[in-house]
Amino acid sequence: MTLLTLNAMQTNIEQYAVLHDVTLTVPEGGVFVLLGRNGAGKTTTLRSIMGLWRPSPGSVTFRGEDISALHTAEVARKGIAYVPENMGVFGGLTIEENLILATKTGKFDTARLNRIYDLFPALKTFWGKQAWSLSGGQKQMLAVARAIIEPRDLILIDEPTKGLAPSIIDAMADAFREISETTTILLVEQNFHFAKSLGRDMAVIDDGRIAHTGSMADFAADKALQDQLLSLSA
Amino acid sequence: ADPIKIALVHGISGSTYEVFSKQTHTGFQMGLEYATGGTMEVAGRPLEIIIKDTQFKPDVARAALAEAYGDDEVLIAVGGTSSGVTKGMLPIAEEYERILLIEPAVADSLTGEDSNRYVFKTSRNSSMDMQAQALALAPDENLFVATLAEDYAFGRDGISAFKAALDGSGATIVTEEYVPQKTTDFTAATERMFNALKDKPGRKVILIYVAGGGDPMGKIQAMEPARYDISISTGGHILPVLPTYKRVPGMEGAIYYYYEIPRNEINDWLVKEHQARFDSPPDFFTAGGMAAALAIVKGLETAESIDTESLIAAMEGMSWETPKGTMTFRPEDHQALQDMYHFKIRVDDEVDWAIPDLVREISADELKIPLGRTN
Amino acid sequence: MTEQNSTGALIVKITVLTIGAALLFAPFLFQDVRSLEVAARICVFVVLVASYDLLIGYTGIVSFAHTMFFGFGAYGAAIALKQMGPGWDAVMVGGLAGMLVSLVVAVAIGLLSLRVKAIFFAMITLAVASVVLVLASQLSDFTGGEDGITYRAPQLFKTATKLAVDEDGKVLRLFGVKLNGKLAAYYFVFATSLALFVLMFRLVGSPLGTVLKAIRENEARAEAIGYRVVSYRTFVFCIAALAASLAGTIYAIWLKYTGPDTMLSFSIMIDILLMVVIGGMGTMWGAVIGAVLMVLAQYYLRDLMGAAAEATSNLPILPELLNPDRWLLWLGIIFILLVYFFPRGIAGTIMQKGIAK
Amino acid sequence: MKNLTQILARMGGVNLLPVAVAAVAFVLIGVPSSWVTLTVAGLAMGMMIFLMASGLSLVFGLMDVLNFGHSAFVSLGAFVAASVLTWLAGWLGADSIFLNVMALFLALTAALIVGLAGGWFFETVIIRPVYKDHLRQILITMGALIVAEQLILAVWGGTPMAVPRPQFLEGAIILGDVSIEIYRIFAFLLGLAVYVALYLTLNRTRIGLLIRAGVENREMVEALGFRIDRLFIGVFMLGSALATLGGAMWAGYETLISPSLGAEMMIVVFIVVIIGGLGSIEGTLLGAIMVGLVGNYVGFLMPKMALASNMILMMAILMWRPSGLRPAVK
Amino acid sequence: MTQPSLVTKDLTIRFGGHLAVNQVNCEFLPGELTVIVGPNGAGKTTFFNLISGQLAASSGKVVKDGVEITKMSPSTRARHGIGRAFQLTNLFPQLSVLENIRLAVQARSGDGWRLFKPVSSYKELTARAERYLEATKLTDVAFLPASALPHGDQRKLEVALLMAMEPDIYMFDEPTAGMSLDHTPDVLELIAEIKHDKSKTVLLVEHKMDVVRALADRIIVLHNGELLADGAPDEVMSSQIVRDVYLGKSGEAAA
Ligand SMILES: Nc1ncnc2c1ncn2[C@@H]1O[C@H](COP(=O)(O)OP(=O)(O)OP(=O)(O)O)[C@@H](O)[C@H]1O
Ligand SMILES: Nc1ncnc2c1ncn2[C@@H]1O[C@H](COP(=O)(O)OP(=O)(O)OP(=O)(O)O)[C@@H](O)[C@H]1O
Ligand SMILES: [Mg+2]
Ligand SMILES: [Mg+2]
Repeated sequence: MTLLTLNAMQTNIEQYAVLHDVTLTVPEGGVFVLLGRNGAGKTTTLRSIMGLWRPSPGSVTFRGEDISALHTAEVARKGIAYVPENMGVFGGLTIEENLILATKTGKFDTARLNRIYDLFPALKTFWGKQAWSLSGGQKQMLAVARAIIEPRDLILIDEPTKGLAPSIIDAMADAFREISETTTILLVEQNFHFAKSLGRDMAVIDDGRIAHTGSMADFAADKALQDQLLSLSA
Repeated sequence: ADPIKIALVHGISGSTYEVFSKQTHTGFQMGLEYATGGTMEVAGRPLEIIIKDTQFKPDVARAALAEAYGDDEVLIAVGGTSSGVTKGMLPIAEEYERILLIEPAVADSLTGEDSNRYVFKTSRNSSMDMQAQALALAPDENLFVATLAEDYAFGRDGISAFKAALDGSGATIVTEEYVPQKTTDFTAATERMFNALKDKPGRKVILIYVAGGGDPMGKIQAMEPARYDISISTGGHILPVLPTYKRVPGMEGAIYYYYEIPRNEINDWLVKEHQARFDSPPDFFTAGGMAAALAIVKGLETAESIDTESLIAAMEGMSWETPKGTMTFRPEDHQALQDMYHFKIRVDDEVDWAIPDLVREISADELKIPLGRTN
Repeated sequence: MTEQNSTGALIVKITVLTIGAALLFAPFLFQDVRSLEVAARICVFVVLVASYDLLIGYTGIVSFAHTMFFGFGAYGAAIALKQMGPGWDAVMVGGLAGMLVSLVVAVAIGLLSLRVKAIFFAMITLAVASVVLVLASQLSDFTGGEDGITYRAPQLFKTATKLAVDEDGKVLRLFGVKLNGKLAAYYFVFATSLALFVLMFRLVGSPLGTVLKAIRENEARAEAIGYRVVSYRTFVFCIAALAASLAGTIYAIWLKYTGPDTMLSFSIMIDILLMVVIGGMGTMWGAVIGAVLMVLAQYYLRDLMGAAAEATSNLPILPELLNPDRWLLWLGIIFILLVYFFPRGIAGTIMQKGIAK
Repeated sequence: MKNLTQILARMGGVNLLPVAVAAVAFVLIGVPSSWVTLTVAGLAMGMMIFLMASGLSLVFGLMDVLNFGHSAFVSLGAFVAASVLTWLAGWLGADSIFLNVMALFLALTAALIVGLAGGWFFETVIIRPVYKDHLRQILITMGALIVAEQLILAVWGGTPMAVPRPQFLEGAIILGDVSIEIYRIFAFLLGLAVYVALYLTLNRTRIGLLIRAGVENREMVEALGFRIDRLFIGVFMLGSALATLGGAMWAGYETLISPSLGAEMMIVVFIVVIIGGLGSIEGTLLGAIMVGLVGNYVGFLMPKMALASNMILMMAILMWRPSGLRPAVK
Repeated sequence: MTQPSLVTKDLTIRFGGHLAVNQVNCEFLPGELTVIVGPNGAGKTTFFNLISGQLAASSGKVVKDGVEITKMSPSTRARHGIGRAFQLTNLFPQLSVLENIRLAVQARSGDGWRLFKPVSSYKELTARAERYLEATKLTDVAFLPASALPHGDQRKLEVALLMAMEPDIYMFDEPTAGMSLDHTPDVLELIAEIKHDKSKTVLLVEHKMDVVRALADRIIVLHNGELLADGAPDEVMSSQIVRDVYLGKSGEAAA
């Protein structure tokens, strides 16, 4: 089952054409990984899905419905969560308040909250603290926690591992694996090791175009292709 | 024949005082009409009026006046609205050697040291207001006054003129309160005045001399001065402000003009025509504007020839009729001496505003207006 | 490819140079009284606006006390000319006194409060400026209070002064323009304003100018790479204050009148703000364009509207709206539209346009 | 020393400031009746300023919008209410308390409605393009202020307008030497009601949180599924309605109003918001009361200083607490 | 024996009751590259902030080349040769990439107070800025405003700014976070080069183990604000305690 389709999406930022042609089909369930060099257009793709940039021409279809003209808030209410690359935590609000805003009703689901405490113990420790005072990695945790505090259909995550300590990354990989059983995750990642361990399908974006799509297993096996698209010769 | 050009240099945008300027313009226009019998011509030459806006900015006003004299070549300019702006205009008249007739700005200093022989003034000045006000209190040993004024030159000058007028009458000033300009809460000053007055014997009066809004009279009245036998006195005001006087029936003071007070032909005509044309009675500055126009026409008619020097010669010491009776340009400083009116407030539910009934006319001779300057 | 070379920048520069030329020849090009007043006012306000732009546009300091410094300079000259009589010594004493007072006040405000948040700083300057305004009105023996002071300018600038005479001893005319003191006064205003403007222009193009922009953009980072932010801010605040003070002195000499409404009032502050924004913040070119447009609007929009109202007098409603007394309404509307459609001001927007991709 | 601060903090901290000021004033004034008169008048004045300032504080503190056009709403409210009252002058003069109250109620309601509508217009047309950009906010709202003042001038004319007041609000209650104006009591009660309502809305609902988050990062709040634009309009409308309400009350106090009324109150209103600390309604109330009290005490004790008293108060408080008395946001 | 260029003595900061950096004693030598690791929230960035002056220590001292700098402002410390790049990108967003770098160069040369000559006449400055532009491969985007750069390039610019300051002490806070694999080697190479100049001291916070292993001369471990371990890379990375608090199971895989 396809969950999300991007049809020949072009996005301009001011006068610059950033995405030239992004066509992508994200199936329901599992982790779909979007790879690409710096400046390739990954972030722009996610923002275009959220309606934070407007693709034109091109469209975004979610569960068969064209959402490319919807307001960002409406897109979010379709069940799509977004973790931006700059994390987007509300520095003036406490961790609790940051998380409350991400819930539908203003009340926490205890089970989910406990799962988040397990995953990111620091959030529990600093529960009532204003978010600006968190460390870089802790902010990243909060941003991810906000996306998973409620059940969603699709989570767009932009580089969640940056700045996180190895042990946390491992825990997060486990958590994503668990979540992806019920929720689709569209993951943008530079940490290939992390991406490889999670992804089922993947695509590579280069200079605003989709340069490759396929299964993660195949891509992981094809060193030449990795080298060509991502300079992963290491 | 060549027109005689007259410029009206007033603030007609940029401040809420612009309505005063408009009253002046109306009065001026009607004055010319009345004086020329509707022909708008003097000595066979048509009168042309040019309107300039000072925007209530002295620098703009100076440019506007210079332009009127220099580019438009007007013979006489009439203006300005506020004293500060007008003060800035004085040297321009001297520079261009043309007449500036001041109306409706009030400050005494406009005919003072910084003024010059090209400046005439038909509007009243603060000394007239305050002396008339003092006379309206019928001062004697039995009178105790607390004064309230705004803390700047205008307020302080007014109060010293008032004190000067009381000098020798035996009346006592118990306290002088000065509040910052634009004050809206007078509780503190009123408490101070109550405290200073309440134990005094005899007649106790709070004299209010506040030019801006803030309605100190209403606010002091709300604190019920009557419980200490204190009464309020203040000058009259333009019509839109008179409704607030409904709170103080019986109050006495002095006023510059109220359309029902003066009894003369010119005023009758003015009231009738104004009522007919605008469906409202004329106000302070309508009368003032008319007086200015009448002065100019009489000056032009009596001057030997139509040029600045002859005009000055004609107007120095000239007496002429206005809606408020006869006015005379004092030769020394060109201030027009004029009558004032002692009034008492009457409330009539049928009338929108409180009515200042005439108690007595305070004639120009009774007022000892200090000389501003000698030419 | 940099901003400096875009076609838009070229247009802006040519415009400004044209304005400069027009101001240089103003007495000859426009031979009426009003035009000369307008030209002189433009000169002074270009300096005032440029100095304010140093603060707001380049360094990101919002101050409401700029007219206060303008006033110090003006009152310095005015009081000196009044007390000492017309003469260059009075101009010097007054101008220097104004600058000294400006400098002291600027240093005090700067050191005390440039550390606080921008909006608080703005409010503190507003508070100081209103206290000074009140002082000026209360110390009326000195300042003439609300009514201000009139005085005479040095002999050279009197209209009656003849710079050159013909055989009959009458004042010589050049292209129909009388070579009298008024002309000398105008060129005094023009030359001093130009000098001040050029100085500020050099300043923003210098390394210091870049540092100021850096402070505006990211104060903490500027500090982290080694710039002492508070010193720079205080310094630029003082420079701007001095320039404003000098502009005040010049204007006081030109006007021969100094009063709170022309030199101190909050409405001048608003005028300056409008000029900075209309022209474009963070460019000295913009200061020129903004000052010219606003001053022209102040003097001519009225007439223009009068003409428009006349022309449309047989249409419904329009003449009512175009009533010349409502010119401020239109100024306000134009202003909103400018902020709306030209967020970087006229100069900023045009310069942006031409940048090749 | 430390203990003392702690004890003070427990007893209410900065909230005690007005009490302290009143106590000092009591000693200095020495005449109890004057002190009571001044204190009550000052409290009521504070409440009226609070009414005018609360909208600004809401918009400025929560949405980080510096609305210089706020004063236009104050003037607008004053004129709308004054017009309605003039129109209903018959009811005001009537002996029936009911007609009196109805006239007042209609006047305030009209002011509120105009405020809501004006706020909607203002947000969509004027403010929307300049969120997050203080400078352009100052400028565009100043432009709007000019336009609004001119429109008011065009509609109501420049002559001062006298405001009729309902009969039952006239006069004062006299207790011995103490006089308490009835209008001030009314203003005090209305201000208190507004404060309580605002306090509950902002602290008992998620709205306050959302607005604060939206100011910081609008995109992110939208990405969480909230229509922040609509919320902002709502807040703005509320802020403007509070301004018109404040203006209406002020008109009744002033009894003689002119279009520059709003602009004249603006500096005081800004001072109050800043003294109080950004974004907190509690702070604004505290600031307003401080300004009201200090103004009256200083006016009585040292009339020369009355004008500077607000400025000095503000600077002193900013030196002591650089973000105001009770800032909501750090 | 070389003198340490930077010393911290009992360096401590508390936020309310929370000790973010707790009595850290450390000496750093010129020519040495020290990697600082530790779990999220361990106090690494705070430690940097204390050295470069963004935060004021509650107690303890920072000494550079024998001079105590604990009470100095960040700008004064920068002028004493302390340079740092930030974990969360922290640039001059509206200024062009070139201007960003030129500012750092200019700060170094003390030209900030030059008032009247145009910037362009300082050829030397521009030339030096361009060198760093090339070194970080940002030449193509030199005239874009920094805010328009993709995340990866902003990280590079952050590094370029630090390089352009030419300090004695270089402090990098996760310079390669979010950088793609084709760019990372360039940056690492730059850092390695600094180390070769034997007079410079480098401090590096990094979570990527391959980077740590490739560059580190020495590793110190922070945990809950305390100095947990300090020593040669192999030794530290293989210690049980580091695995427990920091590496988790990936540590086992790596070891
Ligand atoms: N505001 C902007 N103005 C101009 N260009 C922009 C802007 N934002 C992004 N771009 C350009 O769009 C391109 C794609 O950027 P995007 O942020 O999508 O890259 P990315 O793949 O997410 O890179 P990274 O891995 O570095 O985050 C870049 O070349 C960038 O320069
Ligand atoms: N200004 C501050 N106020 C209060 N707490 C702070 C402040 N700065 C940092 N902290 C706290 O200090 C601890 C250490 O933060 P720091 O940023 O130094 O961590 P870090 O080691 O750099 O972590 P990361 O690897 O996630 O970047 C964190 O728990 C953080 O919440
Ligand atoms: Mg990205
Ligand atoms: Mg960190």
